[in-house]
Amino acid sequence: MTVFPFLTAILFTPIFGMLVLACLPREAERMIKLIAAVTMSVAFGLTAYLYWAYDFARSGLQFTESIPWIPELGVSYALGVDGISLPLLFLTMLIGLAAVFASWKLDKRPKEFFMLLLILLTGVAGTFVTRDLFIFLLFYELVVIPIYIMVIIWGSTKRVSKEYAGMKLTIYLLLGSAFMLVGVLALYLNAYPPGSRTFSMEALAQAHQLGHFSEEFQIFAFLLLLLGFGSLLSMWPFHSWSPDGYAGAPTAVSMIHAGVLKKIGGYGLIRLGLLVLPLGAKFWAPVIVGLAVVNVLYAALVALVQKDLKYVIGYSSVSHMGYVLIGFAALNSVSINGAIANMFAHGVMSALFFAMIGHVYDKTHTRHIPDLGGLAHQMPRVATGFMLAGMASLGLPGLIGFIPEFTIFVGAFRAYPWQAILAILGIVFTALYILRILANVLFGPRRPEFDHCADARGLELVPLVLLGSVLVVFGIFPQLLMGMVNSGVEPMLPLLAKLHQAPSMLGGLLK
Amino acid sequence: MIGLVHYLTVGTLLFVIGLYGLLTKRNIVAVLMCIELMLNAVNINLIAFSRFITPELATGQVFSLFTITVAACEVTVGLALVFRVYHDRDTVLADRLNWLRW
Amino acid sequence: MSESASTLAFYLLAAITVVSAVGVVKSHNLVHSALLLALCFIGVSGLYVLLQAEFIAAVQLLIYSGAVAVLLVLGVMLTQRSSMADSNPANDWSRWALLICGLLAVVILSVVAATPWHGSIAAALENSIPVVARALLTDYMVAFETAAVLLLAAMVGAIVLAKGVEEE
Amino acid sequence: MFHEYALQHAWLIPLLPAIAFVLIGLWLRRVPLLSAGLALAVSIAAFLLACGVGQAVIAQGITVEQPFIQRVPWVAISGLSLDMGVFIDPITAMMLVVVTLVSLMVQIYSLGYMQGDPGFGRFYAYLSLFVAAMLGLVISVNFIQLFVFWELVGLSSYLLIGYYFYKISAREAAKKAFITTRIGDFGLLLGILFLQILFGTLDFAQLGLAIPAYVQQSGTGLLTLVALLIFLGPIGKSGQFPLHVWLPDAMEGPTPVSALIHAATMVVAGVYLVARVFFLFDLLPVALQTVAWTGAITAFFAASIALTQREIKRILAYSTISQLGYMMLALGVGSVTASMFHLMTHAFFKALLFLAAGAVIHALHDQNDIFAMGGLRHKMPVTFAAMTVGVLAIAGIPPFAGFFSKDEILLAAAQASWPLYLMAVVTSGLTAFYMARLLFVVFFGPEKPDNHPHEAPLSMCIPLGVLGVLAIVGGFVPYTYHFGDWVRFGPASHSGLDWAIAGTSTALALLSIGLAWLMYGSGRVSAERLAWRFPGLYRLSYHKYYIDELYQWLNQTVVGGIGRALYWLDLYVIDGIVNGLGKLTLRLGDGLRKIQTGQVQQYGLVLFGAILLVAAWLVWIEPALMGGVLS
Repeated sequence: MTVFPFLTAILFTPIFGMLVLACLPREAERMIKLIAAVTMSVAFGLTAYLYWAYDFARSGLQFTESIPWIPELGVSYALGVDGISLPLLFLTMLIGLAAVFASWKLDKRPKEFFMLLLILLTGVAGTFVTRDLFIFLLFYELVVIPIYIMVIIWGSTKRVSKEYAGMKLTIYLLLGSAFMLVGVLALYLNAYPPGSRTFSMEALAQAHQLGHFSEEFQIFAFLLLLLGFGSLLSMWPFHSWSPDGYAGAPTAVSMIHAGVLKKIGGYGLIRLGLLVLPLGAKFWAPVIVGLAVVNVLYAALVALVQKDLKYVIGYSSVSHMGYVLIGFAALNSVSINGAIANMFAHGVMSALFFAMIGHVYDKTHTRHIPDLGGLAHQMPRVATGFMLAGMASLGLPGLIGFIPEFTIFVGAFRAYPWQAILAILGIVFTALYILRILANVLFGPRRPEFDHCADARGLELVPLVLLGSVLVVFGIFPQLLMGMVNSGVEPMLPLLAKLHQAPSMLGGLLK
Repeated sequence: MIGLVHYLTVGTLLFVIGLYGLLTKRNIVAVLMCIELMLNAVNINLIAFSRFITPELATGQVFSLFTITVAACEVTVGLALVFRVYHDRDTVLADRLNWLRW
Repeated sequence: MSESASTLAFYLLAAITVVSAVGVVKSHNLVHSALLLALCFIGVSGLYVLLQAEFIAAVQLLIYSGAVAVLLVLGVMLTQRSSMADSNPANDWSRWALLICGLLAVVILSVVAATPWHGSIAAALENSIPVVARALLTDYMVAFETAAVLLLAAMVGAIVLAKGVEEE
Repeated sequence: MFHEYALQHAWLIPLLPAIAFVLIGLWLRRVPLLSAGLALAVSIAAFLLACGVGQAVIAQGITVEQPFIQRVPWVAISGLSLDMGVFIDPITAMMLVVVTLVSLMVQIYSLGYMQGDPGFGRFYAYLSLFVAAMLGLVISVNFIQLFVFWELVGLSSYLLIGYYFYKISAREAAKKAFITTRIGDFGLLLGILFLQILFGTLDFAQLGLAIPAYVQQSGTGLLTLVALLIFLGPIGKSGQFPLHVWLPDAMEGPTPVSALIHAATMVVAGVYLVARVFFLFDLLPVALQTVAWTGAITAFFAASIALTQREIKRILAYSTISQLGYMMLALGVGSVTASMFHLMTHAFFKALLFLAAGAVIHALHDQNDIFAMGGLRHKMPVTFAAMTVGVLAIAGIPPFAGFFSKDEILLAAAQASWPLYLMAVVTSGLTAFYMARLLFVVFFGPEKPDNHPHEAPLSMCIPLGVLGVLAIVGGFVPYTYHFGDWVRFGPASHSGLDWAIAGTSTALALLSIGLAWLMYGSGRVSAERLAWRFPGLYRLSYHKYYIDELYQWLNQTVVGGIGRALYWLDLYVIDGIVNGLGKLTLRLGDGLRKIQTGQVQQYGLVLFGAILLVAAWLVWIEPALMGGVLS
């Protein structure tokens, strides 16, 4: 039975839209934006259908497609989604759609901007849907270039110049991917003997069961992957690209980058790190937990003293990634559920944050917190968006952030009680800095200099409505998300159980 | 008896002398001359091999014909370039033409 | 030709070739260099004769000694305004160049000497021209035509370069 | 039967206001009348349902041992499942009635108080959100549901304190409230996590069974820690020392909000939490001691601050803290009945006091300083009557509501330990004094010529009347109908009135009121001279023991300092390394590009040198090596 290749359709819709854009004259700005919006709506609609059609009970990969591509190397164009990747794919398209509308007022070379945006989204989506490591790397590299160009051309210069920000972002990503590449090649070469080598993730995940990876190799290879994915996930001390990068980037790029791109790091750690190299993961887990705690507290405290709105959110996302890392490193099903769900949750809220900051910046031309204030007078809707994102960010129940964080805490508390307590302390500091910016930006006396600034209206409301409703709906009905994620984590249960008992030769650092 | 080795020796010497000139002459025209010397060295080798290894085929001679053709082209274009450079930069000294440096 | 005569002729021609080549490199006067180059080419063509490649020898005389040498002299004339006395200077790294070239000669010669050449004992062709002609027009047809195109291109290119393009 | 329906549909009680919140918040907030109408309708419905639930509890004999429970799964993943649900026992029923009643009163009152405010619709949206969250909290079936609504209550409190968001003081107060309670929530969350890890469930009913078994098996050590962590939550939310600082500042919100949230309902959530999980505390003497002492210290400490404050709402706020301390004390000495009883009566008379204070403030155009008021009893008779009832109730004068509940607390404390009792009694004297001071300063004495007070409108007077009646009979009626048989933990205790204790406290209260009259009513004793006599004590009290300053210092200097230090680290060390690596690369490139001299012949020299090396390697060295290997 041939079924409609949904994933390919999703993947190529933005590419198709990009090609259509390429054929349009650059003056047709309205048309360009319209086509970008339609493209992303179609992709989002397809993804949403997939999310709906995914069968929880029959967990594992679904909607699979596979075409051999370079058989000599064991590369095939293999797609498929499970409960881990589907939420992230959904997130990508959701934020992509929101990002298109968040850039609606863009008037500097819109044609190139939207083309690059669509390429970027294809790249990100590709990393999540592929089942082949080679294709994964291919899509990953596809992401880097548009980001660089977009930051350099459409970015903004504040504390650091946009060129610096773009360079830092790109070089960090490339450096990380260099480590990753070495790790991936090591996996590829060691997994199977020549002739039967393959880049297929499922096959690679089998290799350790067949005893093809020694423990030392796993530890070494996992370190490489950790450096790569960790810097992508802004793991301390490889985080410094994140605030600068977001501050320099245009709104849409900040949204996508903080919202989904970072998540490739966490996704990779789980897909490759944990499933392919479980012993390596076990060995490094205590180190990751330690770094993650630093992430949470350090970034939260630094966020507390920032003056630029985007820096606050930049550091806040570093802090939140700490929770993801803790959830990952606690290595039990509850915590991993939480880690994945938290990636989704953080994606939505940070995208909303950046969209709102973008709007404020468009209207007021400043992001300097002491210069802002009382914006709730002029922009009540934007203020609502800020409040939603902020409250989700500090883990308010009833919004999307709470259940993932709680799950992480439950899981992590089991494995690393002391570190978990320190991480939970982070919620106090998170509340401190979030409330600080909410208070200083939104509330306070009316400032006449912002009276000319219009509230979001018409299409500008789309990001707010889209992301805000996801924040609320998934917050009130968390099972929508958790059920999906759980169906992705469930197949890992035997592995995790075995890992728990696995005698570890080197014992795990620091434990 | 004069054999292959003798001719190869002459070819080698000619090549090395040409190379020395190529590396040390400042005047580009002189550099062109040295290149001609090296090409000739190669031709000697080709024809010597043709004579002593495969005398019945004469392939070496064919190749040396091509070499000569290329050499002719090279000297033509080379000299044209020299004129051009001289016209633009007022010099024919190779070490003055260093605007490709850092 | 007798054995000794041809030996003598070889050494003579080799000496002419090498010495005049050294002269090309060493002379301070560029015109002298060009003339010595022509002499060198003549020596080489003599060697070709000794190798029983008369056609190539003729081509060598025509093209090298005739066209190329003259062209080079022309080049010298057109680009040299001041005195010819020191028109062919050397640069500062001659010593290094000498070292490298010397060592390279040693390497090549040692290879030449050490290689066991499997020479053919067959006599040279009486008349090599038909063979060369046939090879050129059959096996190396494409290369031959390409060479023609190359010559044309070089001609056009040389004209354009020397004449210069009108700046718009 | 209505009560059966109400019981089965108890989940509607929080859901209705939640729907009202969404409707008003999204669409109706620009139409003030419609917003208020919807909110009021919903409140009435909720109140009726709550009464139905109360009736059902009595009719069906639902007791604390046999609660009515409904559960629906909320999140279920492998290894963790969380439910939402309804948990109804007499305590819940009482809370439901109290909360819906007070909120209904406050909403009616707000019709008048908030009239003409530009954010009228928004105000009712927030109020509905608060009511929904509070009711959700009350019917919680497990810790996670409790925590969820606990936080939502905090959110609505934040929104309502910051309702006048254009006022810097309001926005700062809102922030402070959120963050201070967050510190408590940190402990609560940790405690919940501990319970989840230890028992694998957060359900109250299941924990109630599991915990005694656990205590028998493993002792109380760890559980005491858990209980203390959980208690951190109530310390924050119920304004117990030392996390009480947010509550007085919370008076920046509109007065009805202060009445509803920061006096009558939300702040007792902490007390309610401890009562709800009393099965845990009951087994842990150390935890109980901590609760009792925290309560007693808070009660005394807040009362001592209230003595010298000048703002009417601040005085009431400190009295709230003090009364919350009483409730905690009652819990700590093991009497859930006394605590809940006082919670109920306090809700009535404190709401009454706040609403009366609101009427005064409203009449005097946002005048807050009591010494700028005076002689209002002629112009505002209804308010005066309400305030008097409230003061008498809180002072514990029989037969007002406060007398009965306070007496039970004193009795329970006396049975437990005499220092606690002593503190409680002294506090009750202080309470009577400062409340009487408030009453005399505001309503007696000469009228201030600048003030042009007017009696409150009808919409504000009705709630005052209703609550006034409740403040009078709210103690006596439940007392006679054996409140303690229903709302209790463990066996009911019929202690009755202990005339010695009741007599002492009543006498002390009357004495204090008399002293207040001498100082503030007739002016025969000069308050200034007293303050001048004990300057240290006065200043300590007036400046609230400098605790705010301490927190300010902690936040600004310590936390901010660490933040700044870390940012410095980030900029100059971590980023320094990153940028240093970048600069190193640049320098290296800068050095290396010098190799590019532009001298083609030099390049040629290098090229042929390299060829020479390669050739020499191939000709001499490699054969030698190979030969060496072969031979």
